[in-house]
Amino acid sequence: MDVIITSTDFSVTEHYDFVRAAAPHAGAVVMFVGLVRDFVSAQNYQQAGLVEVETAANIDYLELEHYPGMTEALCQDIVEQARERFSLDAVRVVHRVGKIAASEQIVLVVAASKHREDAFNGAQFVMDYLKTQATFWKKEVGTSGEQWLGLKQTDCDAAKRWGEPSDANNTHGNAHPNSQGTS
Amino acid sequence: MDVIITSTDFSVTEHYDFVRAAAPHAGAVVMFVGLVRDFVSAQNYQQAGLVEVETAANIDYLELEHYPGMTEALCQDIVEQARERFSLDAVRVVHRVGKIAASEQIVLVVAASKHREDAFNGAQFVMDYLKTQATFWKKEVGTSGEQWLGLKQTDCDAAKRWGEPSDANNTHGNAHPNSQGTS
Amino acid sequence: MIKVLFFAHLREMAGTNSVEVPLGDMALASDLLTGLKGYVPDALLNELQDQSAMVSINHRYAGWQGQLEEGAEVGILPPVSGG
Amino acid sequence: MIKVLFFAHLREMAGTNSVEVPLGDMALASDLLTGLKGYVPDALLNELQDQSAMVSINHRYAGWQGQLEEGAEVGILPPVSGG
Repeated sequence: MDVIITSTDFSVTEHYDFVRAAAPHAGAVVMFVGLVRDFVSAQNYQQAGLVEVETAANIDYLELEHYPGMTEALCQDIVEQARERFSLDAVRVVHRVGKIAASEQIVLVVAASKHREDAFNGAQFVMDYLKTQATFWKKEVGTSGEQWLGLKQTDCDAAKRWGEPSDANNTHGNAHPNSQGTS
Repeated sequence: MDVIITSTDFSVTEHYDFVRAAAPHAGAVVMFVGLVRDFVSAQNYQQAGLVEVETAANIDYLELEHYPGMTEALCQDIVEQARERFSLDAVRVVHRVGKIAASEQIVLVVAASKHREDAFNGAQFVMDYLKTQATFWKKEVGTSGEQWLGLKQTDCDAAKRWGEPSDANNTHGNAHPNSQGTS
Repeated sequence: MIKVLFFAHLREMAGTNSVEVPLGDMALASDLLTGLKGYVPDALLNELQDQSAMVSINHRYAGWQGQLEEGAEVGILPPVSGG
Repeated sequence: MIKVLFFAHLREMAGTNSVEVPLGDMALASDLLTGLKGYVPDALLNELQDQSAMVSINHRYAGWQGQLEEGAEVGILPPVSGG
Protein backbone atom coordinates (compact mmCIF):
# COMPACT_ATOMS: atom_id res chain seq x y z
CA MET A 1 0.00 0.00 0.00
CA ASP A 2 1.54 3.28 -1.11
CA VAL A 3 -0.73 5.70 0.80
CA ILE A 4 -1.80 5.61 4.45
CA ILE A 5 -4.11 8.15 6.12
CA THR A 6 -4.01 7.75 9.88
CA SER A 7 -5.37 9.49 12.95
CA THR A 8 -2.43 8.35 15.11
CA ASP A 9 1.25 9.27 15.06
CA PHE A 10 3.52 7.23 12.79
CA SER A 11 6.97 5.68 13.13
CA VAL A 12 9.48 6.85 10.54
CA THR A 13 11.49 3.65 11.07
CA GLU A 14 8.52 1.40 10.38
CA HIS A 15 7.91 2.99 6.98
CA TYR A 16 11.62 3.26 6.16
CA ASP A 17 11.95 -0.48 6.85
CA PHE A 18 8.89 -1.17 4.71
CA VAL A 19 10.32 0.74 1.76
CA ARG A 20 13.74 -0.89 2.10
CA ALA A 21 12.12 -4.31 2.07
CA ALA A 22 10.00 -3.35 -0.95
CA ALA A 23 13.05 -1.98 -2.80
CA PRO A 24 15.86 -4.48 -2.15
CA HIS A 25 18.00 -3.18 -5.03
CA ALA A 26 17.70 0.52 -4.20
CA GLY A 27 20.86 2.56 -3.68
CA ALA A 28 19.11 5.68 -2.34
CA VAL A 29 16.22 6.42 -0.01
CA VAL A 30 14.94 9.96 0.53
CA MET A 31 12.52 10.72 3.35
CA PHE A 32 10.61 13.90 4.00
CA VAL A 33 8.91 14.54 7.33
CA GLY A 34 6.61 17.52 7.82
CA LEU A 35 6.21 18.73 11.41
CA VAL A 36 3.73 21.09 13.04
CA ARG A 37 5.56 24.35 13.51
CA ASP A 38 5.04 25.89 16.91
CA PHE A 39 5.17 29.44 15.61
CA VAL A 40 3.78 31.00 12.46
CA SER A 41 4.72 34.45 11.22
CA ALA A 42 2.22 37.02 10.02
CA GLN A 43 3.87 36.77 6.61
CA ASN A 44 2.77 33.14 6.38
CA TYR A 45 -0.81 34.13 7.01
CA GLN A 46 -0.57 36.81 4.34
CA GLN A 47 0.87 34.32 1.85
CA ALA A 48 -2.12 32.13 2.61
CA GLY A 49 -4.41 34.98 1.69
CA LEU A 50 -5.49 35.34 5.30
CA VAL A 51 -4.64 39.02 5.43
CA GLU A 52 -6.80 39.68 8.45
CA VAL A 53 -4.17 37.99 10.64
CA GLU A 54 -1.40 40.49 10.85
CA THR A 55 0.53 39.35 13.88
CA ALA A 56 2.63 36.26 14.52
CA ALA A 57 1.09 33.52 16.64
CA ASN A 58 2.14 30.57 18.75
CA ILE A 59 0.48 27.35 17.66
CA ASP A 60 -0.81 24.85 20.22
CA TYR A 61 -2.12 22.26 17.80
CA LEU A 62 -3.62 21.63 14.39
CA GLU A 63 -6.94 20.11 13.50
CA LEU A 64 -6.41 18.28 10.24
CA GLU A 65 -9.50 17.40 8.22
CA HIS A 66 -9.68 15.53 4.91
CA TYR A 67 -12.12 14.15 2.36
CA PRO A 68 -12.10 10.37 2.96
CA GLY A 69 -12.03 8.43 -0.28
CA MET A 70 -11.07 11.35 -2.45
CA THR A 71 -7.84 12.02 -0.51
CA GLU A 72 -6.59 8.46 -0.87
CA ALA A 73 -7.37 8.46 -4.59
CA LEU A 74 -5.60 11.80 -5.13
CA CYS A 75 -2.52 10.73 -3.16
CA GLN A 76 -2.32 7.45 -5.05
CA ASP A 77 -2.59 9.38 -8.32
CA ILE A 78 0.25 11.67 -7.23
CA VAL A 79 2.42 8.63 -6.39
CA GLU A 80 1.67 7.16 -9.81
CA GLN A 81 2.61 10.40 -11.54
CA ALA A 82 5.89 10.39 -9.59
CA ARG A 83 6.56 6.82 -10.73
CA GLU A 84 5.97 7.87 -14.36
CA ARG A 85 8.36 10.80 -14.14
CA PHE A 86 11.16 9.27 -12.07
CA SER A 87 12.75 5.87 -11.70
CA LEU A 88 11.37 4.82 -8.31
CA ASP A 89 11.61 1.37 -6.75
CA ALA A 90 9.15 2.06 -3.93
CA VAL A 91 7.16 4.96 -2.50
CA ARG A 92 5.21 5.40 0.70
CA VAL A 93 3.09 8.36 1.79
CA VAL A 94 1.71 8.65 5.33
CA HIS A 95 -0.50 11.59 6.33
CA ARG A 96 -2.03 12.20 9.74
CA VAL A 97 -5.47 13.65 10.30
CA GLY A 98 -7.24 14.80 13.47
CA LYS A 99 -5.66 16.73 16.31
CA ILE A 100 -1.87 17.12 16.00
CA ALA A 101 0.13 18.97 18.67
CA ALA A 102 2.89 21.49 17.97
CA SER A 103 6.18 19.80 16.95
CA GLU A 104 4.47 16.51 16.11
CA GLN A 105 4.75 14.75 12.76
CA ILE A 106 2.13 15.48 10.08
CA VAL A 107 3.32 13.83 6.91
CA LEU A 108 5.97 11.36 5.72
CA VAL A 109 7.09 10.67 2.17
CA VAL A 110 9.63 7.92 1.50
CA ALA A 111 11.03 7.35 -2.00
CA ALA A 112 13.57 4.68 -2.95
CA SER A 113 15.50 4.50 -6.19
CA LYS A 114 18.66 3.12 -7.71
CA HIS A 115 19.91 6.73 -8.02
CA ARG A 116 19.76 9.54 -5.50
CA GLU A 117 18.60 12.14 -8.04
CA ASP A 118 15.39 10.19 -8.70
CA ALA A 119 14.82 9.58 -5.00
CA PHE A 120 15.17 13.30 -4.20
CA ASN A 121 12.99 14.36 -7.13
CA GLY A 122 10.38 11.72 -6.37
CA ALA A 123 9.97 12.78 -2.75
CA GLN A 124 9.94 16.49 -3.60
CA PHE A 125 7.44 16.02 -6.44
CA VAL A 126 5.07 14.07 -4.18
CA MET A 127 5.26 16.75 -1.49
CA ASP A 128 4.72 19.64 -3.93
CA TYR A 129 1.66 17.99 -5.47
CA LEU A 130 0.31 16.78 -2.14
CA LYS A 131 0.46 20.35 -0.81
CA THR A 132 -1.45 21.80 -3.76
CA GLN A 133 -3.84 18.98 -4.74
CA ALA A 134 -4.65 16.61 -1.90
CA THR A 135 -7.89 17.30 -0.03
CA PHE A 136 -6.52 18.12 3.41
CA TRP A 137 -7.38 21.20 5.47
CA LYS A 138 -5.56 22.55 8.50
CA LYS A 139 -6.99 24.60 11.31
CA GLU A 140 -4.35 26.17 13.52
CA VAL A 141 -5.33 26.63 17.15
CA GLY A 142 -3.12 28.88 19.25
CA THR A 143 -2.65 32.26 20.84
CA SER A 144 -4.47 34.07 18.04
CA GLY A 145 -7.48 31.77 18.27
CA GLU A 146 -8.55 29.41 15.51
CA GLN A 147 -7.56 29.87 11.92
CA TRP A 148 -8.25 27.73 8.82
CA LEU A 149 -5.25 27.89 6.54
CA GLY A 150 -5.43 28.35 2.80
CA LEU A 151 -3.19 27.26 -0.03
CA LYS A 152 0.10 29.13 0.09
CA GLN A 153 1.46 30.93 -2.95
CA THR A 154 4.90 29.43 -2.24
CA ASP A 155 3.41 25.96 -2.55
CA CYS A 156 1.70 26.83 -5.85
CA ASP A 157 5.02 28.12 -7.17
CA ALA A 158 6.82 24.98 -5.97
CA ALA A 159 4.38 22.71 -7.80
CA LYS A 160 4.81 24.67 -11.02
CA ARG A 161 8.48 23.70 -11.28
CA TRP A 162 7.43 20.27 -12.53
CA GLY A 163 5.82 21.73 -15.64
CA GLU A 164 2.66 20.43 -17.25
CA PRO A 165 0.82 17.45 -15.80
CA SER A 166 2.11 14.25 -17.36
CA ASP A 167 -1.26 12.83 -18.39
CA ALA A 168 -4.72 13.96 -19.35
CA ASN A 169 -6.31 12.42 -16.27
CA ASN A 170 -4.25 14.65 -14.08
CA THR A 171 -6.24 16.90 -11.84
CA HIS A 172 -3.79 19.70 -11.40
CA GLY A 173 -5.33 22.00 -13.96
CA ASN A 174 -8.68 21.85 -12.25
CA ALA A 175 -7.23 22.15 -8.77
CA HIS A 176 -6.55 25.81 -9.16
CA PRO A 177 -9.55 28.07 -8.73
CA ASN A 178 -8.52 30.29 -11.63
CA SER A 179 -8.97 27.50 -14.13
CA GLN A 180 -12.61 27.02 -13.23
CA GLY A 181 -15.54 28.47 -15.11
CA THR A 182 -17.08 31.73 -13.96
CA SER A 183 -20.65 31.30 -15.10
CA MET B 1 28.40 17.19 16.47
CA ASP B 2 27.43 17.51 12.84
CA VAL B 3 29.63 14.79 11.33
CA ILE B 4 30.14 11.19 12.46
CA ILE B 5 32.45 8.66 10.79
CA THR B 6 31.75 5.17 12.11
CA SER B 7 32.84 1.62 11.42
CA THR B 8 29.52 0.17 12.60
CA ASP B 9 26.01 0.40 11.18
CA PHE B 10 23.88 3.36 12.22
CA SER B 11 20.28 3.84 13.29
CA VAL B 12 18.30 6.29 11.15
CA THR B 13 15.91 6.87 14.06
CA GLU B 14 18.67 7.77 16.48
CA HIS B 15 19.95 10.55 14.21
CA TYR B 16 16.45 11.68 13.20
CA ASP B 17 15.61 12.05 16.90
CA PHE B 18 18.86 13.95 17.49
CA VAL B 19 18.10 16.42 14.70
CA ARG B 20 14.50 16.91 15.85
CA ALA B 21 15.72 17.68 19.36
CA ALA B 22 18.34 20.08 17.98
CA ALA B 23 15.77 21.82 15.76
CA PRO B 24 12.63 22.20 17.89
CA HIS B 25 11.12 24.87 15.61
CA ALA B 26 11.68 23.03 12.33
CA GLY B 27 8.76 22.33 10.02
CA ALA B 28 10.60 20.03 7.63
CA VAL B 29 13.18 17.26 7.94
CA VAL B 30 14.75 15.66 4.87
CA MET B 31 16.81 12.49 5.20
CA PHE B 32 18.95 10.80 2.62
CA VAL B 33 20.21 7.25 3.08
CA GLY B 34 22.74 5.72 0.69
CA LEU B 35 22.73 1.93 0.49
CA VAL B 36 25.20 -0.55 -0.99
CA ARG B 37 23.71 -1.67 -4.26
CA ASP B 38 23.92 -5.39 -4.81
CA PHE B 39 24.38 -5.09 -8.54
CA VAL B 40 26.35 -2.64 -10.63
CA SER B 41 25.99 -2.29 -14.37
CA ALA B 42 28.89 -2.10 -16.79
CA GLN B 43 27.75 1.41 -17.63
CA ASN B 44 28.43 2.49 -14.06
CA TYR B 45 31.98 1.22 -14.30
CA GLN B 46 32.44 3.08 -17.58
CA GLN B 47 31.10 6.30 -16.05
CA ALA B 48 33.69 5.83 -13.31
CA GLY B 49 36.41 5.68 -15.95
CA LEU B 50 36.95 2.00 -15.23
CA VAL B 51 36.50 0.97 -18.83
CA GLU B 52 38.27 -2.35 -18.39
CA VAL B 53 35.19 -3.67 -16.57
CA GLU B 54 32.73 -4.25 -19.34
CA THR B 55 30.24 -6.61 -17.74
CA ALA B 56 27.76 -6.16 -14.96
CA ALA B 57 28.68 -7.62 -11.57
CA ASN B 58 27.02 -8.74 -8.38
CA ILE B 59 28.45 -7.01 -5.34
CA ASP B 60 29.05 -8.95 -2.12
CA TYR B 61 30.40 -6.09 -0.04
CA LEU B 62 32.30 -2.81 -0.08
CA GLU B 63 35.53 -1.93 1.64
CA LEU B 64 35.29 1.73 2.51
CA GLU B 65 38.50 3.57 3.31
CA HIS B 66 38.97 7.20 4.30
CA TYR B 67 41.58 9.75 5.37
CA PRO B 68 41.01 10.19 9.11
CA GLY B 69 41.19 13.82 10.17
CA MET B 70 40.91 15.23 6.67
CA THR B 71 37.55 13.55 6.03
CA GLU B 72 35.94 14.98 9.15
CA ALA B 73 37.26 18.48 8.33
CA LEU B 74 35.98 18.28 4.74
CA CYS B 75 32.55 17.03 5.79
CA GLN B 76 32.25 19.73 8.44
CA ASP B 77 33.23 22.31 5.81
CA ILE B 78 30.53 20.98 3.47
CA VAL B 79 27.94 21.24 6.26
CA GLU B 80 29.00 24.84 6.92
CA GLN B 81 28.71 25.72 3.25
CA ALA B 82 25.20 24.23 3.26
CA ARG B 83 24.30 26.35 6.30
CA GLU B 84 25.53 29.48 4.47
CA ARG B 85 23.47 28.74 1.37
CA PHE B 86 20.26 27.50 2.94
CA SER B 87 18.25 28.22 6.05
CA LEU B 88 18.99 25.10 8.10
CA ASP B 89 18.14 24.55 11.77
CA ALA B 90 20.23 21.38 12.17
CA VAL B 91 22.29 19.01 10.03
CA ARG B 92 23.78 15.61 10.71
CA VAL B 93 26.03 13.54 8.45
CA VAL B 94 26.91 9.94 9.27
CA HIS B 95 29.26 7.94 7.03
CA ARG B 96 30.33 4.34 7.52
CA VAL B 97 33.80 3.03 6.80
CA GLY B 98 35.20 -0.50 6.76
CA LYS B 99 33.47 -3.57 5.37
CA ILE B 100 29.83 -2.96 4.38
CA ALA B 101 27.69 -5.76 2.97
CA ALA B 102 25.37 -5.47 -0.01
CA SER B 103 22.09 -3.68 0.86
CA GLU B 104 23.51 -2.18 4.05
CA GLN B 105 23.53 1.53 4.85
CA ILE B 106 26.59 3.60 3.86
CA VAL B 107 25.68 7.22 4.47
CA LEU B 108 22.97 9.30 6.15
CA VAL B 109 22.32 13.02 5.76
CA VAL B 110 19.61 14.67 7.85
CA ALA B 111 18.68 18.34 7.31
CA ALA B 112 16.03 20.25 9.26
CA SER B 113 14.59 23.62 8.33
CA LYS B 114 11.56 25.81 8.80
CA HIS B 115 10.77 25.28 5.10
CA ARG B 116 10.88 22.11 3.05
CA GLU B 117 12.69 23.71 0.10
CA ASP B 118 15.71 24.49 2.28
CA ALA B 119 15.66 21.05 3.89
CA PHE B 120 15.60 19.33 0.46
CA ASN B 121 18.30 21.61 -0.97
CA GLY B 122 20.47 21.30 2.13
CA ALA B 123 20.44 17.50 2.09
CA GLN B 124 21.02 17.33 -1.67
CA PHE B 125 23.85 19.88 -1.57
CA VAL B 126 25.62 17.98 1.21
CA MET B 127 25.33 14.71 -0.71
CA ASP B 128 26.57 16.22 -4.00
CA TYR B 129 29.61 17.79 -2.35
CA LEU B 130 30.31 14.77 -0.16
CA LYS B 131 30.38 12.56 -3.27
CA THR B 132 32.85 14.78 -5.11
CA GLN B 133 35.02 16.20 -2.30
CA ALA B 134 35.13 14.02 0.80
CA THR B 135 38.12 11.67 1.09
CA PHE B 136 36.37 8.31 0.97
CA TRP B 137 37.26 5.44 -1.34
CA LYS B 138 35.18 2.38 -2.15
CA LYS B 139 36.41 -1.02 -3.19
CA GLU B 140 33.67 -3.26 -4.52
CA VAL B 141 34.14 -6.97 -3.93
CA GLY B 142 31.92 -9.34 -5.87
CA THR B 143 31.59 -11.70 -8.78
CA SER B 144 34.01 -9.72 -10.94
CA GLY B 145 36.67 -9.66 -8.22
CA GLU B 146 37.86 -6.52 -6.49
CA GLN B 147 37.49 -3.08 -7.98
CA TRP B 148 38.37 0.36 -6.59
CA LEU B 149 35.78 2.85 -7.77
CA GLY B 150 36.56 6.29 -9.13
CA LEU B 151 34.65 9.53 -9.13
CA LYS B 152 31.59 9.30 -11.38
CA GLN B 153 30.91 11.86 -14.07
CA THR B 154 27.25 11.97 -12.98
CA ASP B 155 28.38 13.04 -9.50
CA CYS B 156 30.63 15.79 -10.91
CA ASP B 157 27.71 17.05 -12.96
CA ALA B 158 25.40 16.96 -9.94
CA ALA B 159 27.82 19.04 -7.85
CA LYS B 160 28.08 21.65 -10.60
CA ARG B 161 24.40 22.55 -10.27
CA TRP B 162 25.23 24.56 -7.15
CA GLY B 163 27.44 26.95 -9.11
CA GLU B 164 30.66 28.43 -7.80
CA PRO B 165 31.91 27.63 -4.31
CA SER B 166 30.53 30.13 -1.86
CA ASP B 167 33.85 31.13 -0.26
CA ALA B 168 37.52 31.38 -1.13
CA ASN B 169 38.52 28.70 1.36
CA ASN B 170 36.40 26.22 -0.48
CA THR B 171 38.24 23.21 -1.76
CA HIS B 172 36.08 22.35 -4.70
CA GLY B 173 38.26 24.01 -7.32
CA ASN B 174 41.25 22.00 -6.23
CA ALA B 175 39.31 18.82 -5.88
CA HIS B 176 39.14 18.34 -9.60
CA PRO B 177 42.30 16.94 -11.18
CA ASN B 178 42.09 19.30 -14.16
CA SER B 179 42.59 22.34 -11.97
CA GLN B 180 45.96 21.12 -10.79
CA GLY B 181 49.32 22.15 -12.20
CA THR B 182 51.12 19.96 -14.68
CA SER B 183 54.75 20.78 -13.97
CA MET C 1 -30.75 13.32 -5.01
CA ILE C 2 -27.35 14.99 -4.87
CA LYS C 3 -25.19 14.58 -1.78
CA VAL C 4 -23.20 17.74 -1.09
CA LEU C 5 -20.22 17.64 1.31
CA PHE C 6 -18.62 20.68 2.93
CA PHE C 7 -15.15 20.95 4.39
CA ALA C 8 -13.10 23.14 6.70
CA HIS C 9 -14.57 26.63 7.26
CA LEU C 10 -17.36 25.93 4.76
CA ARG C 11 -18.39 22.91 6.85
CA GLU C 12 -18.43 25.10 9.93
CA MET C 13 -20.59 27.66 8.11
CA ALA C 14 -22.93 24.92 6.87
CA GLY C 15 -23.30 23.60 10.42
CA THR C 16 -23.19 20.07 8.98
CA ASN C 17 -20.87 17.76 7.06
CA SER C 18 -23.31 17.20 4.24
CA VAL C 19 -26.81 17.76 2.91
CA GLU C 20 -28.93 15.92 0.33
CA VAL C 21 -30.81 17.98 -2.22
CA PRO C 22 -33.03 16.82 -5.10
CA LEU C 23 -31.40 17.02 -8.54
CA GLY C 24 -34.48 18.78 -9.94
CA ASP C 25 -33.50 20.65 -13.08
CA MET C 26 -29.94 21.32 -11.93
CA ALA C 27 -27.43 20.58 -14.70
CA LEU C 28 -24.11 22.04 -13.55
CA ALA C 29 -22.39 22.25 -10.18
CA SER C 30 -22.88 26.02 -10.31
CA ASP C 31 -26.66 25.42 -10.19
CA LEU C 32 -26.11 24.34 -6.57
CA LEU C 33 -25.66 28.01 -5.68
CA THR C 34 -29.42 28.31 -6.00
CA GLY C 35 -30.31 24.63 -5.46
CA LEU C 36 -28.85 24.68 -1.96
CA LYS C 37 -31.03 27.60 -0.91
CA GLY C 38 -32.92 26.66 2.24
CA TYR C 39 -30.69 23.68 2.96
CA VAL C 40 -27.72 25.67 4.24
CA PRO C 41 -27.40 29.17 5.72
CA ASP C 42 -27.53 32.02 3.20
CA ALA C 43 -24.16 33.23 4.55
CA LEU C 44 -22.57 30.05 3.14
CA LEU C 45 -24.22 30.58 -0.27
CA ASN C 46 -22.95 34.15 -0.31
CA GLU C 47 -19.47 32.84 0.55
CA LEU C 48 -19.67 30.49 -2.45
CA GLN C 49 -20.75 33.21 -4.91
CA ASP C 50 -17.22 34.07 -6.03
CA GLN C 51 -16.61 30.38 -6.79
CA SER C 52 -13.18 30.48 -5.19
CA ALA C 53 -14.02 27.13 -3.61
CA MET C 54 -13.26 24.07 -5.73
CA VAL C 55 -15.78 21.43 -6.67
CA SER C 56 -15.41 17.67 -6.92
CA ILE C 57 -17.94 15.29 -8.41
CA ASN C 58 -17.69 11.65 -7.33
CA HIS C 59 -14.20 12.17 -5.84
CA ARG C 60 -12.71 13.91 -8.88
CA TYR C 61 -11.96 17.60 -9.31
CA ALA C 62 -14.65 18.87 -11.68
CA GLY C 63 -15.05 22.63 -11.35
CA TRP C 64 -18.28 24.62 -11.18
CA GLN C 65 -18.98 23.69 -14.82
CA GLY C 66 -19.02 19.99 -13.94
CA GLN C 67 -22.14 18.04 -14.92
CA LEU C 68 -24.43 16.90 -12.13
CA GLU C 69 -26.15 13.52 -12.34
CA GLU C 70 -28.66 11.79 -10.10
CA GLY C 71 -26.88 10.20 -7.14
CA ALA C 72 -23.71 12.27 -7.54
CA GLU C 73 -21.55 13.13 -4.53
CA VAL C 74 -20.37 16.74 -4.76
CA GLY C 75 -17.57 18.13 -2.60
CA ILE C 76 -17.35 21.87 -1.94
CA LEU C 77 -13.65 22.29 -1.26
CA PRO C 78 -11.86 25.34 0.13
CA PRO C 79 -8.25 25.79 -1.04
CA VAL C 80 -6.33 22.84 0.39
CA SER C 81 -3.66 23.09 3.09
CA GLY C 82 -2.26 19.62 3.75
CA GLY C 83 1.27 18.38 4.20
CA MET D 1 60.78 14.95 7.16
CA ILE D 2 57.65 14.75 5.07
CA LYS D 3 55.01 12.15 5.90
CA VAL D 4 53.34 10.87 2.75
CA LEU D 5 50.08 8.91 3.00
CA PHE D 6 48.62 6.73 0.26
CA PHE D 7 45.01 5.65 -0.17
CA ALA D 8 42.93 3.08 -2.01
CA HIS D 9 44.68 1.45 -4.97
CA LEU D 10 47.71 3.70 -4.50
CA ARG D 11 48.07 2.41 -0.93
CA GLU D 12 47.90 -1.14 -2.26
CA MET D 13 50.61 -0.32 -4.83
CA ALA D 14 52.74 1.34 -2.15
CA GLY D 15 52.44 -1.75 0.05
CA THR D 16 52.14 0.59 3.05
CA ASN D 17 49.86 3.32 4.41
CA SER D 18 52.60 5.92 4.62
CA VAL D 19 56.30 6.64 4.29
CA GLU D 20 58.52 9.37 5.70
CA VAL D 21 61.01 11.03 3.40
CA PRO D 22 63.47 13.86 4.12
CA LEU D 23 62.40 17.28 2.83
CA GLY D 24 65.87 17.80 1.27
CA ASP D 25 65.55 20.39 -1.46
CA MET D 26 61.96 19.51 -2.36
CA ALA D 27 59.82 22.62 -2.71
CA LEU D 28 56.57 21.51 -4.33
CA ALA D 29 54.41 18.43 -3.96
CA SER D 30 55.36 17.51 -7.51
CA ASP D 31 58.96 17.12 -6.34
CA LEU D 32 57.76 14.01 -4.48
CA LEU D 33 57.64 12.23 -7.83
CA THR D 34 61.42 12.04 -7.64
CA GLY D 35 61.78 12.43 -3.86
CA LEU D 36 59.82 9.22 -3.22
CA LYS D 37 62.15 7.17 -5.43
CA GLY D 38 63.47 4.21 -3.46
CA TYR D 39 60.78 4.57 -0.76
CA VAL D 40 57.91 3.14 -2.80
CA PRO D 41 57.79 0.81 -5.81
CA ASP D 42 58.65 2.42 -9.15
CA ALA D 43 55.30 1.20 -10.48
CA LEU D 44 53.55 3.56 -8.05
CA LEU D 45 55.71 6.51 -9.14
CA ASN D 46 54.90 5.73 -12.78
CA GLU D 47 51.21 5.63 -11.84
CA LEU D 48 51.55 9.12 -10.31
CA GLN D 49 53.32 10.64 -13.36
CA ASP D 50 50.12 11.86 -14.99
CA GLN D 51 49.20 13.65 -11.74
CA SER D 52 45.60 12.48 -11.98
CA ALA D 53 45.81 11.77 -8.24
CA MET D 54 45.02 14.71 -5.98
CA VAL D 55 47.31 16.03 -3.31
CA SER D 56 46.55 17.32 0.17
CA ILE D 57 48.98 19.09 2.46
CA ASN D 58 48.13 19.07 6.17
CA HIS D 59 44.58 17.89 5.51
CA ARG D 60 43.73 20.51 2.86
CA TYR D 61 43.52 20.02 -0.89
CA ALA D 62 46.64 21.65 -2.28
CA GLY D 63 47.43 20.26 -5.75
CA TRP D 64 50.81 19.20 -7.10
CA GLN D 65 51.93 22.85 -7.03
CA GLY D 66 51.40 22.99 -3.26
CA GLN D 67 54.38 24.13 -1.16
CA LEU D 68 56.08 21.48 0.99
CA GLU D 69 57.38 22.41 4.42
CA GLU D 70 59.33 20.46 7.03
CA GLY D 71 56.95 18.26 9.01
CA ALA D 72 54.15 18.43 6.45
CA GLU D 73 51.68 15.56 6.04
CA VAL D 74 50.98 14.95 2.36
CA GLY D 75 48.08 12.83 1.15
CA ILE D 76 48.23 11.22 -2.28
CA LEU D 77 44.55 10.85 -3.08
CA PRO D 78 42.93 8.92 -5.94
CA PRO D 79 39.61 10.34 -7.21
CA VAL D 80 37.16 9.97 -4.32
CA SER D 81 34.18 7.62 -4.28
CA GLY D 82 32.29 8.06 -1.03
CA GLY D 83 28.61 8.36 -0.29
